[in-house]
Amino acid sequence: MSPEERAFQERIDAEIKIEAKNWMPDSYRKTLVRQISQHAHSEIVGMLPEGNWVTRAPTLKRKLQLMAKIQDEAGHGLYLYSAMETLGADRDEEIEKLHSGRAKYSSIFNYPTLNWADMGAVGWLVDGAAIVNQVPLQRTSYGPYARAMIRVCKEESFHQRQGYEILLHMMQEGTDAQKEMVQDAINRLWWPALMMFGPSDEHSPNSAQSMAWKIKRHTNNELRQRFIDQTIPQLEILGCTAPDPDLKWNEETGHYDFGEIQWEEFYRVIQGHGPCNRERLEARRNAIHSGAWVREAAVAHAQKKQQAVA
Amino acid sequence: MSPEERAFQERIDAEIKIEAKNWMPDSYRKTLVRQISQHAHSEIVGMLPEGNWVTRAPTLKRKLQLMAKIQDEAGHGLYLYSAMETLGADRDEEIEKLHSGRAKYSSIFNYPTLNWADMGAVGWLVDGAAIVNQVPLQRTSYGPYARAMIRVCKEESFHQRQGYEILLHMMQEGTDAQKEMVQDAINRLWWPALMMFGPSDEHSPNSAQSMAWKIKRHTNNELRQRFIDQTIPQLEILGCTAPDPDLKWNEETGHYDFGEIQWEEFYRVIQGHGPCNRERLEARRNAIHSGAWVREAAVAHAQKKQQAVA
Amino acid sequence: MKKYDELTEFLLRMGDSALIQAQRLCEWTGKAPALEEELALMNVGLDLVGQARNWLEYAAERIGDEAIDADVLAYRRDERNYRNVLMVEQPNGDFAVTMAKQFFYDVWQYHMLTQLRGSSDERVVAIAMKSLKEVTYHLRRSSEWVERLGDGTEESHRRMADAVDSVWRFSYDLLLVSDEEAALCADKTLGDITQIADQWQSMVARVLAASTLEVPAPAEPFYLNSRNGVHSECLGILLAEMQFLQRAHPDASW
Amino acid sequence: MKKYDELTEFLLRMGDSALIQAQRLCEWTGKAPALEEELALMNVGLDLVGQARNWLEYAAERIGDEAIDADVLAYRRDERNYRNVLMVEQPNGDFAVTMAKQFFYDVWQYHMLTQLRGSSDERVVAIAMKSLKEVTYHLRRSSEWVERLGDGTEESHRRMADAVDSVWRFSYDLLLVSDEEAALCADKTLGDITQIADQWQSMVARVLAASTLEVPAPAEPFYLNSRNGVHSECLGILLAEMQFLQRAHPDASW
Repeated sequence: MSPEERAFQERIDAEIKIEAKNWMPDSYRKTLVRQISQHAHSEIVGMLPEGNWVTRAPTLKRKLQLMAKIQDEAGHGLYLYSAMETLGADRDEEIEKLHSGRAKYSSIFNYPTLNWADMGAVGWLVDGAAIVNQVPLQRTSYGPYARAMIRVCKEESFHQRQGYEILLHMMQEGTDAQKEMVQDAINRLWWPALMMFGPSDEHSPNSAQSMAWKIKRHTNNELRQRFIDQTIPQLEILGCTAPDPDLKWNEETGHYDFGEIQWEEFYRVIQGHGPCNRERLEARRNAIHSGAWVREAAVAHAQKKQQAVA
Repeated sequence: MSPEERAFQERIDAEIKIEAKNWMPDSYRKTLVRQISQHAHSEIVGMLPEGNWVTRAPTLKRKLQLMAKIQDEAGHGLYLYSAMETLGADRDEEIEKLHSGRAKYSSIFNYPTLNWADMGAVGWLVDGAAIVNQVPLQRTSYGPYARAMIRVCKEESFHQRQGYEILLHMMQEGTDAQKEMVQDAINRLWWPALMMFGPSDEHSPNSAQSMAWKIKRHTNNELRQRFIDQTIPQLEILGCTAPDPDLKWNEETGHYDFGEIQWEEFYRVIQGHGPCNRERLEARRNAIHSGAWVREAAVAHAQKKQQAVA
Repeated sequence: MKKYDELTEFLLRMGDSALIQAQRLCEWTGKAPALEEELALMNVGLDLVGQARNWLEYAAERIGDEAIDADVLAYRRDERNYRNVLMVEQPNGDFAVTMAKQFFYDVWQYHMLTQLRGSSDERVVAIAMKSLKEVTYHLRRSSEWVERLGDGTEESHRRMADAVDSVWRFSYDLLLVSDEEAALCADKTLGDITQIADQWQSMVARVLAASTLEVPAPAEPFYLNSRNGVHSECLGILLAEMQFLQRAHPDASW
Repeated sequence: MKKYDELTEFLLRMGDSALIQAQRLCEWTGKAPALEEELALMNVGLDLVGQARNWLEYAAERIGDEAIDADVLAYRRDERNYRNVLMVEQPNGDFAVTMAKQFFYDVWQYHMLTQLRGSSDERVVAIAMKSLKEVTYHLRRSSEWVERLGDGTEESHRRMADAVDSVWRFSYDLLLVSDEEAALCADKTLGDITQIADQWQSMVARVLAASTLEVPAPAEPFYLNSRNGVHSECLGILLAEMQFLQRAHPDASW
């Protein structure tokens, strides 16, 4: 270990944040760029399944909430790309990787949203799982990322409560058809939400180094268990069930046991063959492609302005 | 008058049809090309206001009826362009005139269709007015046009009855909201339907020559009056009213008197400034423009086939 | 999600597919690349709405609830209760995508209906016989277009190849035969439709080859599942438009 | 077609316009030319739904029917009863058309709200004051975009000029003051909005000139009339989508 590396690791061990100007190992930088850009991409792609319902939100209040959530997600994308750029990465380049299928984003957004309750279930389960993943990242070793996470987590926990409230209202005040929508949404989104924590620890090779760097602070399995443990009581209050016959409280471990995740489906989806991967990427590519003339015009206009001043 | 011209006019006077191969004056040919192409354009543009509702037809039966009507209109367009081509005109050229705003089509199709009852009212009033215009054209002097008209009129009178039945059903079996739709549709389409017969006779300069040629067999005012006389009893059976306070039966003349038509609106619309002129022409232009590659491919493929045979 | 008996579910699959395919054709009104195509697209659509009505009427009779007729089935079910094959709900895209969808659907219909003539259920036989005549024409037309575009200009070839590529992945859902359907074949209620995948693949391969287009490997199932009403997102918007009047005026008679 | 008292009709005009404009902005979700614009478009849309809610709540109170609240007004009226200005219902087109519509609407809103602060009706004043703050920002943003695109590249100039040309004809409907509204101004119920056409024309002319765009002659009325619910055909389809859930589930609580 070089003296620089040693100083770097000592700083991390002492829980002092690494800042953009500090020396850092190349692999730390690369790992972070990948992680932060994936996170940013997920925010952006995550707007699409909600965009499918924002034009059909059933009341003005629900429309406002959903629009605000989508707006927040665009905002999260912006912070996160900015945090990533402090590492010397370029936003357009990373987005190009997304569009060409070389960069990943959260697999959950490749599932379709098929009824209004999905807007509640996405908030509750998907933002819920995201928060469990992200809360530890508020203490991650890289300063700009940690600070972005603080804001992101705060807003996401608001989304989560709002999502849950959508479902609770439908279960408590709704018609039979609405209650059916809620259970249906949970049935479809339950397993994909559990998959958001990534492969089982034994298949998650990057974890050890990421742990040492405090980019990652808990294993996938730990976080998944935490999510399940906190979610089941909420599920019970809803009066709904999870689509998992093996789910039950384990008195001994103090945790819920749960069934086997369909890892084959998970890998299919992250390899680009999920139900909506193609539509999601096409939507993003189209947006950037058909907006090219707008961005060019903005640049040209700014140059004209500058020349006029000079 | 040249001998050819005399023979031509004698033939017409004797009610013998002019056929494509017969000699005819240039102005007869031009007038007919203009008239037939306008008629064909009207069929094609007339599909658009119906296209606005065909995706929203309220029952399978009504959907079938509307689709069949639209199909018939495409068919009418085809016959009519064919009849026109017997005069040496070119379909693509005439369509280009439509797209560039140099050719006209029936002004009625520049009005929007704003509720489902419009699908009934268009059939009843618009096809109804078209029939009154066209019945005499079954005996028009130009053979191919006359024969096309026989088929067109037959199908249109079917559309008219169907349109009327849509309205009658809504009035007799419908809710208050549906009855309101019917009256609303009539209110909006009544005057534009009357305008379909063209300007008053004193402002219709081409009529005299067209009458001599038996391209036209009645004046605009005569046809308009005929339409009104036959339509009012049907209106009364519906239990609806016309938006014309001056409308009343005239015992002396044996016809209905009616109020002053807003000719200013009529001229605005035919000059291209009606409520939907721009949308209608853009729709047609877009269709032809985005279909160019398809037509080119069809030609290319046919050539390949031919070469393979040769 | 409502599930009916096996045969009724199958009737819904046939009827809903015809209806949704026709609805997509209706969207072409006034937009076709030539006047002849306006006519032809609407003509095919008309046949399909007619077929849809026949299938849905029979389904409604089997359901046996006075309040349910073909229109109620068509206009009052949410997307999760629609049973149409995924292929037909896909957006129209350009004329090549529309023709690719139509062709893949026509080949499927052609073989399905051919087999359904051997059903022991007389109603199924009658509808299949009548529909098959129409579909034979649809198939000729759509395969001609696939060939024309595939082996036309460079641009049309590229567009046709892209079109095949973009909707091919939904073909598994056409070709899968459910256990319930296999049982209906085994007891002869339905003619033997269990070979549909082979029949479809072989006819499609022939036409694509004649069109100078590559034949993709068979598509694999991936989560979306028309039999359980797990559709593409686009279906919900299509239904919002199609069903609007019946939804907005539940007490109306049209 | 239902007509309410003059003030209520005016409130519907304000509320419906904000709502339909916002709905068109919602259609941009995931399609904007840059991430910053996703945020900004949604931000403007949010403000407008908030404004719509305020106007429609007041309208509902004035209607005084227990069964009618802001949601019922938004989600259960047919297009013939919608009172939004024609400008906002027009299809989004490209980003230039969207910005042209937004700009023309913002200028109108800005001057309307500025004047409405002088109303004798406290509720109108309160809503106007709150909305004006938001609209001041909207207007800055949309006029900047008009300038950026008008005086950007050759392509953007052409697109922006086409955009102005394509929606300009609907501006008469923004600018016409009805007799009923004039009466509400005369008795001070509303602040003096009778000069809206001049105010709008002069601000629009200034921005278009700065954007190297031509200022078309004032648009003339032509049949379509938002006050009588005679809208463009596109509104019906927009409402079919927007209202679907309320229509499909009339007894639901969301």
